[in-house]
Amino acid sequence: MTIFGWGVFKGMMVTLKNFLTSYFRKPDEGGIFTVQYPEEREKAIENFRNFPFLVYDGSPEKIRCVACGICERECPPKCIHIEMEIDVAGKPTRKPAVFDIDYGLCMNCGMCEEVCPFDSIFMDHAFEVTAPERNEGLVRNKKELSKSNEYFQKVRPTLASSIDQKRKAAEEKKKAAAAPQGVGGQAQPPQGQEPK
Amino acid sequence: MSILETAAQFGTYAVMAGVLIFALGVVTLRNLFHCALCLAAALIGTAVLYVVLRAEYLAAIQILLYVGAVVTLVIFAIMLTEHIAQKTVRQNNSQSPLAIVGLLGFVALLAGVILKTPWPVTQAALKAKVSVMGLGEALMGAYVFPFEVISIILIAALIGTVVIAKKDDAQ
Amino acid sequence: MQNLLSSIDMIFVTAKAWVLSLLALFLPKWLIILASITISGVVILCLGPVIMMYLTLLERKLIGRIQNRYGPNRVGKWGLLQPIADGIKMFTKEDIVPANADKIVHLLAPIAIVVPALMIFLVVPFGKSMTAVNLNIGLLYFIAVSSITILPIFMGSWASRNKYSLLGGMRTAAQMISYEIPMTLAVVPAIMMSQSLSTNAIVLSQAGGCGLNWFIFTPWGIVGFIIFFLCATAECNRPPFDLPEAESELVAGFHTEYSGMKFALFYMAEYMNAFTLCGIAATLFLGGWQGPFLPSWVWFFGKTFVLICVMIWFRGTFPRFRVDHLMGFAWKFLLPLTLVNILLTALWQFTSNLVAWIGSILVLGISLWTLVKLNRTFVPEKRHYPLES
Amino acid sequence: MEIINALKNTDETQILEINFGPQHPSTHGVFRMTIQLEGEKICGLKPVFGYLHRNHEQIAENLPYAAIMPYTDRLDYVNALANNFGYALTIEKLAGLEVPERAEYIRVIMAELARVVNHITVIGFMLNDLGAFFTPLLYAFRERERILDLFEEITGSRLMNNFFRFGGVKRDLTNANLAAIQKIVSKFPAFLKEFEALLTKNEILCMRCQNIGVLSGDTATNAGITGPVLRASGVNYDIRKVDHYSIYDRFDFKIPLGEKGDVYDRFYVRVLEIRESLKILEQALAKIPAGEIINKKSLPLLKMPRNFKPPVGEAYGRVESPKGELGFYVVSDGTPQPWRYHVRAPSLINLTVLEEMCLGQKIADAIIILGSIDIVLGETDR
Repeated sequence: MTIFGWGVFKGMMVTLKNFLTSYFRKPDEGGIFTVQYPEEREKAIENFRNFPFLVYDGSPEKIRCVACGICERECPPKCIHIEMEIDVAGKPTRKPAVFDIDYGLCMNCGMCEEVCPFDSIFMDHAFEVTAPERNEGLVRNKKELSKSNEYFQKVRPTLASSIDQKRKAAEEKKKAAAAPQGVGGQAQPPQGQEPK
Repeated sequence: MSILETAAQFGTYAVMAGVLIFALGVVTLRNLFHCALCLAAALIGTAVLYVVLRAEYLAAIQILLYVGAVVTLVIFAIMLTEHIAQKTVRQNNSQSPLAIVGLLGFVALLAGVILKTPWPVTQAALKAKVSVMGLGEALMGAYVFPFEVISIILIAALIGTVVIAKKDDAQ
Repeated sequence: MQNLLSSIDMIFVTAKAWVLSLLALFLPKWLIILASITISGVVILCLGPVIMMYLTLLERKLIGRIQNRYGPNRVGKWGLLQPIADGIKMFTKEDIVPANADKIVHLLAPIAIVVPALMIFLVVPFGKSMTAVNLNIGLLYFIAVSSITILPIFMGSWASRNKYSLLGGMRTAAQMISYEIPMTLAVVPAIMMSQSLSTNAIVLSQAGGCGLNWFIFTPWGIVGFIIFFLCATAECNRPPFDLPEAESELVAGFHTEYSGMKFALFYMAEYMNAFTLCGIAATLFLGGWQGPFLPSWVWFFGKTFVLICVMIWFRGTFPRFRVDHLMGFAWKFLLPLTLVNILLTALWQFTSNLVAWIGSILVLGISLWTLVKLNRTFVPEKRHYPLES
Repeated sequence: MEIINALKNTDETQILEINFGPQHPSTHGVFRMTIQLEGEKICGLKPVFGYLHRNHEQIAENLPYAAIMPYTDRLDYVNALANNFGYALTIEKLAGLEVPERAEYIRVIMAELARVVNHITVIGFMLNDLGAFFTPLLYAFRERERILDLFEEITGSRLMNNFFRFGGVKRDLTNANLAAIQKIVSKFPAFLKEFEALLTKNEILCMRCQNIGVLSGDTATNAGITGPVLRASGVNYDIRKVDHYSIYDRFDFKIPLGEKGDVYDRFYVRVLEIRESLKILEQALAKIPAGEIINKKSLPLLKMPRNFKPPVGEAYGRVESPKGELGFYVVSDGTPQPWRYHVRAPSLINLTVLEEMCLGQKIADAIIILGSIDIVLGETDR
């Protein structure tokens, strides 16, 4: 038979131990495990996904997106809106004129990243997204969404470099196959569809 | 020194007036909960008067028993039967003239007794300070019989309460 | 050296005397008496809120540490300005009064609750000759005044016209009435041994012996202290006895409908009560301001804060009692134990040697064992958990 | 005697009706109960839910199969991986997809980690309902945080994992991930020991929990209760053992059963289940083979979710989610969207016996009984 009150006493010892260890132990071994957020930050985890962004190579005009609309169609909460650019002759230019994502609607599932055949849309790490208005402030347009490949390399190095390699290989293959056609720049959508 | 004394005197009168006003409130206010609060205030005022009359022990006991226990139980009862507390209860009924007559008779009786009693106001009695120890000795010596009787009555009351509560429980 | 120590000891007393003598140069005598009262009063009036403010900080800090986090550390160094920020927040909050509330009583309740909390400060001996009013019935005064605390809680809970408040008020009433009795009876041994109701006299009777004469170093003293402390925790509605404001059940209990400064006043009263009750516990059983080497007021505040830290420690550790268990604990467990304790103290008056020690421990042990046996509900059941494939 | 009788006739206590929630600190979201009180005793209780209804099933019926996966995360948001598991299992049944060996192991590892997370969270919150000032909850969250960090690293998100795919999983576990899981698994028993020292023998906790909210095994089976609540009532029923879905038959683990079916048993059965989950994790980590993480056949479907059209038919897949039997019923008519999609949410069904458990108890008990059932409103209301 245990003494009456022993359980209470043991519980108090546990809290006392935690109180004392919080002063001189490392976070992993029973020390303080909270992070002083704005000043301190947790180590960024590469696989973390938040809101999508668009990648461009070099300058914002050379956006990888070709406005094919796959992500728009597959997005579960339907938060993407794309309109293709039409040039003077009335021909589609394979570039988005409008590319809006409603961050207020987006549920960070990463579906767009998975389905995109042109490696143009990826999930960002920026989670400090705020807006004063529910509807207006959180709708991001093409300009706000476009981020450089360097940024992509910085945020998600492994994924970005593997995609760069893939794109390089595809480009070289294309060059070798059709040398006289010259450099196509970013306008190479059909080839991108068969990545492997 | 006299200024202080007059101030104290005025304060005492003010407290007395307050006690009377609250006592009036107890019987005239229509909300039962307010009445109970007034009763508490009146009792606290009485305790203050005791302090002024240098009966601190009595004052403390007054607060402890009347305010801390009796009024609390009264309020508790009022709150348990909530429909009483919410309604404003009519304060007089057909029997009130009779009651007033009875009251007047009682007041007359009291006045008669007060006037007849030879109050032994001597300088020594005013200066005498009843210590707690003295009270204890009195209770355990001269007044031990009434003290014990009271305790028996209280125990009987306690047991009675338990019996009533128990019966309720069995249902 | 001795001189210096004693002068540090009496620093507040001498300061007051100096101010009074300064005033005596140009003020009439009756005003000096008033001034003397005013100085003590003002000091106490300021001490209460300041102690309360920093107790909230201390509590949040300690519980934070218990839970392996920092606690408030943003406003000022170590969060030292946090209570002030909280105060500003409280002042600027909208004061909401429910439409159906009894407006006057609703307003009076938070004001009334601070009064008894402050009044208890009068008899707390903060140090050598540092009791504001040396009442010869100090302890009785303390018990009487702390019993009034129920009334404002009733007022608040009833006037809010909220069912949660009402339930909280009922619980408070039941709890406070129940715990007042073992608390009063737990005090009795200290009164018996010091043969006085005055807090000063009780402290003085524990003098000498480098602290070994404190009442806690006797069998009845330690039992009395533990019971008193538990009852004190229950009296000021602190966990694990915080049923009146049980936030997981009754939202906030009797102060559900209060906001802003009114809410702050309820909080203030609670913390001031915690402080005074701990102070009284230290006075009664831990020798008050008695203690070697250090100034008396340091001893007093040190002991009090240790007790408060224990209260906070309770809060960081325990789940809450349930109403019927709480009542049962008071009536079926603490009350009989206090009676046995009083009996033991009476015996202790005659003999206080080793035999008495062993005898007391034996009696206490037997009565404790019997009580545990009689109160099966408090004892955890043994369970067996089969592991099936 | 007459006086006593007269008193008895007048003091019939009024029945107080309290609306408990939806805005209340301990209703685990926006749950509402209408409680009839006689003093502090409960004489009637009606659960009211639907405040968090988000039309989950209807939304799902208008989405391609793969796009439903992120929505299942939002059902029981404390352990999204179990929901993923159930849904993936159902669709694999429907479409007849095989799952590679390694993927199965990854699934089991993730699902058991999610179970651990769920159970410690539940215990923490239950203790908060009991009135412990956040301490057990924050200790639980400290450990949960380590696992959630791992989830973030593996699945990309802490709570809304969206990790399972039809025929496999989204991403492979690296050796570093496996080592991290191993570290957590080996450190966990020490934490559990501390946690138990704080709680299990605590007299106040025992007083509050023992013989409160007793649910008999018969009632529980008749009401369709599943999960730890059922097992605490002494009924040996665990879908991992009954169905042997995925690869659970390869692991050696036991089912802890309760003795009385009260709140304490529900609490302690969860503690024991964490231990069993740790056992499964140990074994899975030791045995995990190398290989594919997703069925070759479903690879193209990842890029083109709308092309996934399971054959006409219906399927019911169920898993032992930490809360009970989580079932998904899907009817396919050969189009990219399910024709009918239904979730059998354990939280909702376990809630049906709430009144039975609460009657005659005190109001404070109703809260811990609710806490011990372990509901997540996302799943209850859907």
